[in-house]
Amino acid sequence: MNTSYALLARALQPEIILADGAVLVIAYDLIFGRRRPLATRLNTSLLLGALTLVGALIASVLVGAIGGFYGDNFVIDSFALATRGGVIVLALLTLGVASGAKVMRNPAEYVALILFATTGFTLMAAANHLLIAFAALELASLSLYVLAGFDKDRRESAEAGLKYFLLGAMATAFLLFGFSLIYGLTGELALPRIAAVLALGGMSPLLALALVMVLVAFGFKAAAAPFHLWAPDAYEGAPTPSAALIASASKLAGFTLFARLLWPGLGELAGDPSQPFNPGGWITIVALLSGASLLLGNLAALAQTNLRRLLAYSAIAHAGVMLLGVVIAVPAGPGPLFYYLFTYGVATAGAFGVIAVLENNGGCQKITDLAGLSRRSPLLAGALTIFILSLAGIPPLAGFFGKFTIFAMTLRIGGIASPTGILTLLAIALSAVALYYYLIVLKQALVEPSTPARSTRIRVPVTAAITLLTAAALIVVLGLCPSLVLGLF
Amino acid sequence: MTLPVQLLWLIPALPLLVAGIGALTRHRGVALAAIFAMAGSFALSCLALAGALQDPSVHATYNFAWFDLGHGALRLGFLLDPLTALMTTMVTFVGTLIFIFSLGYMKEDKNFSRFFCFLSLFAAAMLGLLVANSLLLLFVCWELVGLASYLLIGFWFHKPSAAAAAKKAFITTRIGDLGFLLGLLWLADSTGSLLFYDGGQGVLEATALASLSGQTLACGLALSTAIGLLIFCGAVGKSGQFPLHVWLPDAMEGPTPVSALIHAATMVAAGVFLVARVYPLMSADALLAAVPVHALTVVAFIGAITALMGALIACAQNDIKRILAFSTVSQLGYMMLALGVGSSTAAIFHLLTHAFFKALLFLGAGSVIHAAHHEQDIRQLGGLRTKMKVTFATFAIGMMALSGVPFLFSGFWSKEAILHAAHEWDVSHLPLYAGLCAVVLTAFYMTRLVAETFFGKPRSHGAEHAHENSAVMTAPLVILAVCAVLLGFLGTPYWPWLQKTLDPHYEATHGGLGLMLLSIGLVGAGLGLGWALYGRKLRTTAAARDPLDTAAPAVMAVLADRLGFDELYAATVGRLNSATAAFADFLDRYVIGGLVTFLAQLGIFSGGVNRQVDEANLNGGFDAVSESVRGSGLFYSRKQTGETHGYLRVVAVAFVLLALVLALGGVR
Amino acid sequence: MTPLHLCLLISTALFCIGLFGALARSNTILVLLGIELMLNAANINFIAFWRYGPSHGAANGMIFVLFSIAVAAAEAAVGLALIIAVYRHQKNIRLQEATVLKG
Amino acid sequence: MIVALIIIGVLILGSAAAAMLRRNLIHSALLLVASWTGVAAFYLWAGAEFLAFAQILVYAGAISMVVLFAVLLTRQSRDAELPVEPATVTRTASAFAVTASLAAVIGAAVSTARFPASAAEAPSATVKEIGLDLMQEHGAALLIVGIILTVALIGATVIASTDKKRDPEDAP
Repeated sequence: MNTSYALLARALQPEIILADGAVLVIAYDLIFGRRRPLATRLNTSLLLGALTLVGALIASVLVGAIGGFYGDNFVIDSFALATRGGVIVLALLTLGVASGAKVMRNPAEYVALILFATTGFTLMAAANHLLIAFAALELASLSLYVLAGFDKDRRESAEAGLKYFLLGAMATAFLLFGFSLIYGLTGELALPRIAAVLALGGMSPLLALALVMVLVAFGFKAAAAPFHLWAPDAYEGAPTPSAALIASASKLAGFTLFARLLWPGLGELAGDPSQPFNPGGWITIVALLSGASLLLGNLAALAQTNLRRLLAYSAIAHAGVMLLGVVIAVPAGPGPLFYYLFTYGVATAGAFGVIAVLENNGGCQKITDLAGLSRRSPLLAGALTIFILSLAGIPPLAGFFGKFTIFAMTLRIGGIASPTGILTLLAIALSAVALYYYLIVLKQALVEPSTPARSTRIRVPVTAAITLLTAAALIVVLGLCPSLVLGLF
Repeated sequence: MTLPVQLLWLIPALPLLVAGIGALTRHRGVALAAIFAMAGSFALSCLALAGALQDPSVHATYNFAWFDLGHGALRLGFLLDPLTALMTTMVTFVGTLIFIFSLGYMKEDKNFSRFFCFLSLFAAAMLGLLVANSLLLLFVCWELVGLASYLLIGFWFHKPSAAAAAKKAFITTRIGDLGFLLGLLWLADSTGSLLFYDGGQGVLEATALASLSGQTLACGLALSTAIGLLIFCGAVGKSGQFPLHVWLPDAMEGPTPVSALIHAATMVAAGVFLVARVYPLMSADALLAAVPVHALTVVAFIGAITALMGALIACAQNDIKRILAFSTVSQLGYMMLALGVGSSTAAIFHLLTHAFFKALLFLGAGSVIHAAHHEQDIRQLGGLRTKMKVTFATFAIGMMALSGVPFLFSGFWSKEAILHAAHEWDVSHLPLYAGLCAVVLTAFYMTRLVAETFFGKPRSHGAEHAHENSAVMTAPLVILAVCAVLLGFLGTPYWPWLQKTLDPHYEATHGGLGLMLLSIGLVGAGLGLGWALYGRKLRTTAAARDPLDTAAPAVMAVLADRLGFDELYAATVGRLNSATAAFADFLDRYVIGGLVTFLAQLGIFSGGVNRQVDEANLNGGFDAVSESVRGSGLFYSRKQTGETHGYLRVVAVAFVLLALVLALGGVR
Repeated sequence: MTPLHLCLLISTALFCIGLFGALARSNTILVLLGIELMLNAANINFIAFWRYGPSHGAANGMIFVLFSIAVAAAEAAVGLALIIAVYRHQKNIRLQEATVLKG
Repeated sequence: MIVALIIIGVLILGSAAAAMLRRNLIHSALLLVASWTGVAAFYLWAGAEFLAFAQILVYAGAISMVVLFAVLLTRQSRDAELPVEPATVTRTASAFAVTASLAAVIGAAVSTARFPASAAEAPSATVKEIGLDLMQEHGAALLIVGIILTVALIGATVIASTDKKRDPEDAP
């Protein structure tokens, strides 16, 4: 077994940079920042954080796709590489969101936690071993719990953090129990070796149980129904940049790990996707979760009056499509899944960026608070329109091609009569419902006149404006040239 | 000089550029830029047309790889053949005139430049749709057309009815698009390509068609039939065919040039164009005798139903634009009928002539509305014949073209071609009879419209003070009127130039003289009946009762209610919705956990999809049914009590259920 | 019944007791501790499999438990901090009263 | 051997169940310490002495202290638990039903599982071996857990601290 520290240090440069950068942000703030006003401290921390992220991004590109290393603990293939880069970009967007959001106490710790969470995400992207997966997942989750409850002066934030934490801890318990059973039945922890053992045996009841337990945990992470219940509360209560991070980068990393665990690790137990109605194996469960998420997310979103909750339910609906992407992640390659996750993350983070700026200008809870946005700030309204239309899957924005590639693949692999085919039909049909609630948001932002209480022009901070424009440009450019991303695989 | 296919993208690119500029600036010069861009596109289209006419049987293509899907690259492309070239020429020409007209019509609107930005976006999307050589590129533009029409119909957003109509139009057409998208995915799945023509590899070429029509599905349909019908769903939505026609009349809430652009020349014609474009696919099953239904048969009957129904409803409407809207529904039915009975050339012929005379009629109606201070009820108008001479003359030409007055007017020739094709169809003569009935009705309601609007005495303040509009508005009318007359001579049975261009194998069939005489007689009957009822004894006050209403009040009430379609949707979908909600509630009461309710909501989901179709009245009904489905969403939200114990419990229950599913049914 | 089966049944029972506490108790601290018990149950599994399972020799199972104990400690710290944060607003730690966010 | 296991199991489960049922929070916490000690005893029984040590140190030592602190901090009156309400009764009943079904599912799968014959000897696990394993094969995981503990430290401090009065001029 090759457990050379030198190789490990070289391959994990981005993570090392991120963790060190996080410590540096806190240290700098401790030494130089304590006497300064909060806004200055926030900006300094954001700057340092952004520099760290850029450094990590460069490092991860330089490291490149190097395959497995450090025994079977890690693997960096093109999927892991893309996810690593993707979460770092999404974290950068989150810092941009934070630059436009309300200033909280302890800004340096906040930025540091975002960096720590990103470390967890990049590790999740590269994990190839149950222990590493567990540890990376916990690193990311713990950071996110704290980030969700960070604005502890608001009751909503504290409550969101607590609920997110309790459900997450429960999911972790299931995950750990599932891992213990997998370990017990195969005797191995590294995914390739687990796969080798599973290839000899087959499914057993205990293994099925382990599978469901692991899927519970990932269903939680992915906010897939019926494990979604935390998501609307967390999105509503958490500080806006935290919500952006939870909705974007966390999902990308979670699904990457999910796909890796299920396909290279437990691929033997997948079942036969072309089997009509019941493929057996985990595809059955994933398909059930996907269908439930599609139905519940889309229908419940119709009833929402709170913008953040609407985004949460739309996220649940999107999770349904992403789960389909997981099913096809090996037969069709992870490209479509990554494309969908990344563009979805950019659009959602962008939407939260708009919300963040609005919260500094009279608040943004209800959808009706968007009224008159096109007059108050054409920039915000235009960016929001692009994000929402992309989420709704209107071509030629990226959201459409994400859906298109995934649907094309699911139909190709299973045919129409297979569960995935039926789910594709369901997803396509429900996109009409989805259009309805997205249009409600757009109507408020573009059409409704503003209320007298909120009619002043909005001054968008420069960094936030750059962030929003970048995100919007990413959505448009990736929609027009999907090969920029799909070509990576 | 001709435009090579490689540069075909320039045609949509010009308006797109203006749309981009218009998004950035609010300068009024955007309007002029838009007009010049459209004129430029028109010039380019003429060059393309010249190129396409050199050898009409060639499908010139330019394909390029766009992105890698994992199994081979996804390719897009442009296509230049007579169909594309004729359509782009027509769209750019009519579009230019409508743009010029809008210059006068929207002069006082405070969002003047934005209007032209949207118009340009719409035109760009529409032109992109026409030049696409890939079903996917066509679909992308198709959706953009929908988005732009959403923006345009809802342009006067301060009217709540306009906002509701825009939403309804977007969502109703989108329901059809779902079928289209599905058909597209299925086609991509079974042929591996979405290019129409690709040197023998395209989906409309012999290899792919043979393989598609060779496969039979479980229900006995050929694969090509199933895919063709799914794609046809998109056309049903966009072209306002039965049963998805409900959005089109409401879309009249937009500014009138928009109605002209959307309802005459472009968007509604997109559906007909789509079917004509994929015609080889639709007709691939024609030689199979054993299949239960041919795709084109469905098209023919949908078209016939729509043609008759639209004409019937139009007889009982009072809003000038709504009459024209239902007339459009009816005429689009004609085109679909023509496609269905196997004559795509007649359909395209009618599409072209209809684009001109219907644009003429809409712009004429716009002229009337503009002059009469936004009075749209024909009972309130009257006596405009002397006040607006140019408008009256051109409107009358448009009306005669639409009614099919013989020989001099283009509508006559194109309608004749359709009836002739329907007569030749050997499957059934029912569509022919429907078409003939619609001929009488069309002449009838158009006579009523003209008599009520232009003859008699002014019956309202607005009509009293109407006067002719400026030249910028009347000039397009005159040009369109000239075209409405001349265009018919491109496709007469004696010199079928258009038919030969579109279909090199076309052979003119003679001997339809009897049918022609019959239809001339029917047109005369319709005109005479209309004049007898409305022209001889002119209405004196706005409140006077309609003569037909006096004669058969029940029938007229039903027609005025648009045959009760909207109520039907509301009743059935509403019932289904509340029944499933009650069932779900029952389950919820007696079974632990929210998980089970998902299943019960499956029914609500079906209601949710249909929800957008139905409405009772523009504002009340649409919102009411939307509310009822929002109610089912609230049902879910109630599950979200905020209590963490409940959340944790759901996790555990879901785990148990999923484990049971896998253990009992799934382990292989 | 082999010792391995007995160990697994013990861990199952512990898992369920923890779950019951998490679902039934009002006091958030006890909910958290119930979840900690569930983690302990998983740890028992690891050790049982390490002792009796197919992978003799390698200390994988034991190492995993070591890490899981550390992670559980970190989780408990964060969880209790969040409970205290909620307590400041709510003035009690009854989980069923933390329902500002709902719908 | 088996008898010892049964005794340990009864200790773990009995004290855990009592902890989850007791009304008094302090009693519950103390019973949990007993249960965790039982788990440590199980580790000892299985031959993982090092783990038993860690379990006592972390759970019975550190976590129980943190819990007691939290209990004291958040205790506003003598009765830490609510009086029994109808809502609580239904919640307990449904929790019991859910737990029972979960136990049935997992229990059925566990008791029907077949495992290969096991070795009589416990695998050796000296501290040195563990240390080497930890530093070699699982060195990366060790680093990650280090970061996790840092995050927990920072996060718990930030969230639990009350620093309202420190920078009044900084109030946003």
